[in-house]
Amino acid sequence: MNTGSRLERLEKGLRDIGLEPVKAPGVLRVDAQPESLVPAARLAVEHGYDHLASVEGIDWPSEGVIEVIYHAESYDEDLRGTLLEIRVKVPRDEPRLPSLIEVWPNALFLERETWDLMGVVFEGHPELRRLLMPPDWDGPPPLRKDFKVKTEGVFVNVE
Amino acid sequence: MGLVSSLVRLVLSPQFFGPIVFPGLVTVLAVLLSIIWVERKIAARVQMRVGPLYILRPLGGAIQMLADGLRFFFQEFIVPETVDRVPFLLAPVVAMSFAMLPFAFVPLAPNFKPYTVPYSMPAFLGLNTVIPLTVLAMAWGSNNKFSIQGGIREAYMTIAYEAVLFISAYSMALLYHTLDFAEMVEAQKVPGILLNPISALVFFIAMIMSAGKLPFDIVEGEQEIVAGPFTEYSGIAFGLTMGIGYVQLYGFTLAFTLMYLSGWEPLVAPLYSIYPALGGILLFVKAYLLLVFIVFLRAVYGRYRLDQALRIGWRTLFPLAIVSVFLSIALGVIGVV
Amino acid sequence: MSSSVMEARLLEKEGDEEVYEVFIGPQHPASGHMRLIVRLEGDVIVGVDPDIGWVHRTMEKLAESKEALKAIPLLERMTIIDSQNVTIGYVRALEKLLGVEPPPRARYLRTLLSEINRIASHLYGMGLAGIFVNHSTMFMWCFGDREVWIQLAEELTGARLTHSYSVPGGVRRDLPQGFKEKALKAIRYMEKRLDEYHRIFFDNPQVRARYEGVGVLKPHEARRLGVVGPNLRASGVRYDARLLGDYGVYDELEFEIPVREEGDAMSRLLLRGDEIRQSMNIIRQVLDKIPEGPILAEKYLRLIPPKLREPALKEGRIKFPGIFANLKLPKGEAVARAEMGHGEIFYHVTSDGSKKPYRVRVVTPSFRNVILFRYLPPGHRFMDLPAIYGSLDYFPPEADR
Amino acid sequence: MFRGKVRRHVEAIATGLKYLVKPNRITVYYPEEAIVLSERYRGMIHYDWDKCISCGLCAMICPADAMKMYRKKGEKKARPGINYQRCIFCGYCVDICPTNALSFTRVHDVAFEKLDEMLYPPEKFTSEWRSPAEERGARRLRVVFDEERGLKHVPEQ
Repeated sequence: MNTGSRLERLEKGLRDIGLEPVKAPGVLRVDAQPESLVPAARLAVEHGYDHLASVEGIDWPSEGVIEVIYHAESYDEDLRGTLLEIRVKVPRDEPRLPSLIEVWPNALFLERETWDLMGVVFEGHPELRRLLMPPDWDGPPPLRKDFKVKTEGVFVNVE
Repeated sequence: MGLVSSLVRLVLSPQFFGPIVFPGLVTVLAVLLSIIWVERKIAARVQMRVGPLYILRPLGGAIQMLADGLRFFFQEFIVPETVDRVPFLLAPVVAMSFAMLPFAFVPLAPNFKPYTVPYSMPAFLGLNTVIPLTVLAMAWGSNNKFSIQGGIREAYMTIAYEAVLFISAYSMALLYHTLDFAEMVEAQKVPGILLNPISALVFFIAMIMSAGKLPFDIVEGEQEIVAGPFTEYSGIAFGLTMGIGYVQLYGFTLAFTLMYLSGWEPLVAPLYSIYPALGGILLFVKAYLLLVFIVFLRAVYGRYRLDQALRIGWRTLFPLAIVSVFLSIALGVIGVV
Repeated sequence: MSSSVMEARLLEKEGDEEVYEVFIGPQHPASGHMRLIVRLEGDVIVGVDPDIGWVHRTMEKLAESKEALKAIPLLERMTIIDSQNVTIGYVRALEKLLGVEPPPRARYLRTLLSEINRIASHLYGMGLAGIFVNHSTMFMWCFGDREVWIQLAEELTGARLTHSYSVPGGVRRDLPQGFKEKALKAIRYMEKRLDEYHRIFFDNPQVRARYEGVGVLKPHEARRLGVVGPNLRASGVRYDARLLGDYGVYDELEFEIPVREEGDAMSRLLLRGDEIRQSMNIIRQVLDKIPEGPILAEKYLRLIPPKLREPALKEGRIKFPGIFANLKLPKGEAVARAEMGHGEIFYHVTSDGSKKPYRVRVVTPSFRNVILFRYLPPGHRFMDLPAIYGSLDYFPPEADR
Repeated sequence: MFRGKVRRHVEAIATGLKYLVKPNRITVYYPEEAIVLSERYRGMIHYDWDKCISCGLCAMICPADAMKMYRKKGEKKARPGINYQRCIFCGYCVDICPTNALSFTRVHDVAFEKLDEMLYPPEKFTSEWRSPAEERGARRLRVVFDEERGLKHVPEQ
C-alpha cells in the first residue's frame, strides 16, 4: 500500500473503484458516474486533495448532457503540480448530482454558484439560494447554451 | 442714547460676555468653523494631499466650513416616518444647548467670572454629562438598528470615561484646595501638569473619549454602524450632531488649560487693562493649540474596539486616576501648593 | 477538525429570535459592492452571510461569446487593480491550446509587470485594511504610494490600470528607455516607506490591538477551505502558484515565499508587506537578467509585414498580425493557474475548434476566500468584523465576476 | 511590554509630526496644471483618412464593439468609426491596423456634454484631439521618479 508516490496510490485507488484515470499535463483526469462521484472524491481527500479549486458546468446541448467538472487541488509539495479533474455527465433536462459539501467543505459556494448559473441541482446541499444572480431571477440559467448573448455585426449602414 | 449704552453695558457684563461672546457661543462657532478646517488640513498634510482648497484659495480654503455649514442649512432635513419624532427632533437641540452651557462656568481672567459660584469645576463637568443622555435619546428616537448599536456604545463609553474624568479632575481640586477654576489658576505657581502629570494624562485621554475623537470615535464607528446614533439625521440636524463633539472638546481643552496649564497666566496685562475678558486670550491660545494637537491625532490613530476602550478606561485609567488622587494628597500634605 | 464541526460553523442558523440582524451593505461605508448579513447576540457575532453578486457581469458567459483574444480586456475588469495577474492565467491557457510559447524576453516582461501589479494590489489591500479601522493615514499613504507603481506600469504598457499587456505568444510593449533607473528609484523609495508604514501603522499599538489575535485561521482549516493567497500563507501553508513554474520566469529567479505562522489578521497584513519586499527583489533581478530578443513568438511575428514590423519594433512595440482578429482555437482544453495579489486564480478553457472558446471557467481568489466571511467572524465582537474584512483583502468585483 | 507600547505610541505620533512638518504631497492642481502623459500612453484615438485601406480589422478585433465599419449607401468602401461610450482604450485596433492609419494621442481628459457627442463616425473620427486643460493654459508637468518623494511633478521646459 505504501509504495509509490501519493499520486500513484491515488491512481491505483481510483482504478480499484472502477474508474479510468488519464494523465494529461498538470491534470489527472477521471470520468466518473454520478454514483461513483462521492467515493472518488473521498478517495481524493484521503490522498491529499483536500479542497476544490473549481466546480464547473459545461452545457453540451448536442449530446443533451451537462458535464460537471470538479478540479481538486492540494497545497502539498508533491501534489500541487497536478490537479485532479473529476468529470461527471448528467442529463440536461434533469441535472442532479450528490453534493460534495461533506467531502470538500469549500464546495459550499462553488456548488451554489454552479446551481445558480448552470442549473445543476446538488442534492444535499444545504442552501441552494441565488448567489450571483438576482434573488428574483427566473429565466434560464445564464451559462446554458440556450441563453444567448446578443452580438453585433461589424458593419453599420448609414445613408 | 441710554438704550445704546445699556446695551453695551449688557454685552460687556461678564454674565453676558462669557457665555455668548467669548469664550461662549460666538467664539464656539468660530472655533467650530476653524478647527474642522484645521483638522482637515492637518490630516491632508500628513496624508500626501492638500485638503480643502478652492473656497478662498489665497488662505488655503479657510472658509470651507462656512460653505459646508451654509449647505447644511439649505439641505433638506428629512424626518423619516418611522422615527419617534419628539426625541428625534429635540435631542440634537438639547445636546447642543448643554454643550454650550458649561462655558458659563469658565473664568477668563482674574475677577472675570460669568457665573459666580464656588463650584465651577464640578458644575462644568456635570453639565457635560447630560450630552450622552441626549445621544441615547437620538439613538432611541431614530429607530434604526445602526443607531441603537451606536447608542449602546455611547452608554458603554460613558461608563469608561466618566468616572476617571471626574476622579482626575477632583484630584486636582484636592491639590489646589478648591473646586473653583479661577482659584485653581491662582493656586498654580507651577503648571498643574508638572505637579500631577498622571492626573493630566488621565484627564486628557478621558476627554478625548468623552468627545468621541480618534482613537475613540467608537460611537460613530463609520465602518460598522455608518454614523451610529446620527445615522438618520440630515441637513442642519446632522450639522448639529457633528458639531457637538467639537464643542465639547473645546470646552474640555479650556478646562484642561485652567487646571493643568495655569490658565491665563502669565496675564497679558495691557489687554487685561483694556477689558478684563481680553486677558483670557492666552487661555484661549493654549486651549486652541491643545485642540489642534487632539485633532492631529486623527492622522496617527485608527479606532480602538469598544471592549478595548472599556479596558483602557477601567484597567489603566481608573487605577491611574486613583494614584493621581494619592499623589495630590501627598503633595498637599508636603505643602507644595 | 471533523468536517461536521466545520460545517456547523459554516451554515446558517434560522429562526432564532435572540439574534439581532444587521445588514451591512450594499450601501454602507465599509461593505464594498456586497452585503453582509450579520447576526449578533449582544455584541458577539453568531453568523455572517456574505450576500455577493451585486456587481455580477456574467464574465464567463461574455467570454464565450467573443473571439478568444477579446476576452483579455474583458477578464481584466474582474480585478482592475491587478490586471496583468488576472489575465495571465487566461493567456497561458490560450497559449497551451494554441501550442505557442512566449520568447524569454516576453516571459521576463510578464514577470516584471506581474510583480509591479502585485505591489500595487497589496498596497491597495493594505490601504483598505487601514481605513477599516478608520486609520485614514494608512489608507492615503498606500493609495498615494500605489501611484508610483501605477506610473511605472503606465510607462511600460501605456495604460494606468487596464494594461491588456499579455497576448498569446508574448507581450505588446518592450521595455522603454530609462525604465530600469526609474524602477530602481521606485524600489528604493518604497523600501523607505515600508519602514514608515511600520512606525505609523503596523507597530502602532492601536492597530496591533485591533488586528492581533483576531480572525485566527489554523493551517488545516485554511487547507480544507481552499483559502488562497496571502491569507493562506499567513496561516503557515507555503503555497504559491508561482512555485508551479507554469508562467513567467519564477523558476529562474531567487526569491522567497513569505510564510507566517500566526494566522491572525495582523499576520495577514504583515505578510503583504513581506511580499512587497519580495516582489521588489524579483523586479531587481528581472531588470538585471532580462535577455535581449523578440517579445512575440516567432510564429506570429513573421505574419506581420516587415514594412510594418520593423518601425514598430524600433519603437519598442509590436503590431498584431491580422490573424489575431480571428484566432482559431484548436479543439481541446487547457488549465492554467496563476498567482494574483489576492491569491491563486484558476482558468479552465474548453474549445470546440471554433474562434470563440466554448467555455471559460474562472475561479477568482476572492471567490474562494468568500467562505472566510462565513468561517472567521462567528465568536468575534461586532467591531472585529471590519478588521477581519480588511485583513482578507477581499475584492467584490473579482468574486462576482 | 508597557514601555515598548509607550515607545511605539511616541514613534507613531513622531512619524505623524514629521510628515506634518515636511509633507510629501503628490497632488497635481488640475486643471491649472496637467501631467504630460508618458510616451506610449493609450489615449483618444486618431484616424488618418488617407492611410486607411478599409480592411475592417480594427472593427473585427474591437473587444467592446466600439469600433464599427460605417458603410455609406452606394459606396463600396466602409470606413471605421468609433463610439467612445463603449471604448475601453485597450488599443487593439491601433495595434492591428496594417497601415498605421489609427494612432494613439496622449490626450485622455476630454469631457462630453451629450451622449451623442461621443459617437465618432469616420468623418468626425479624423478630428484632432486637444487636452481641454492645456487649451485653458494649464502648466505642463512632467512626472519624475524620486527616491525621497516617490513621484515629483516638475514643470516641463
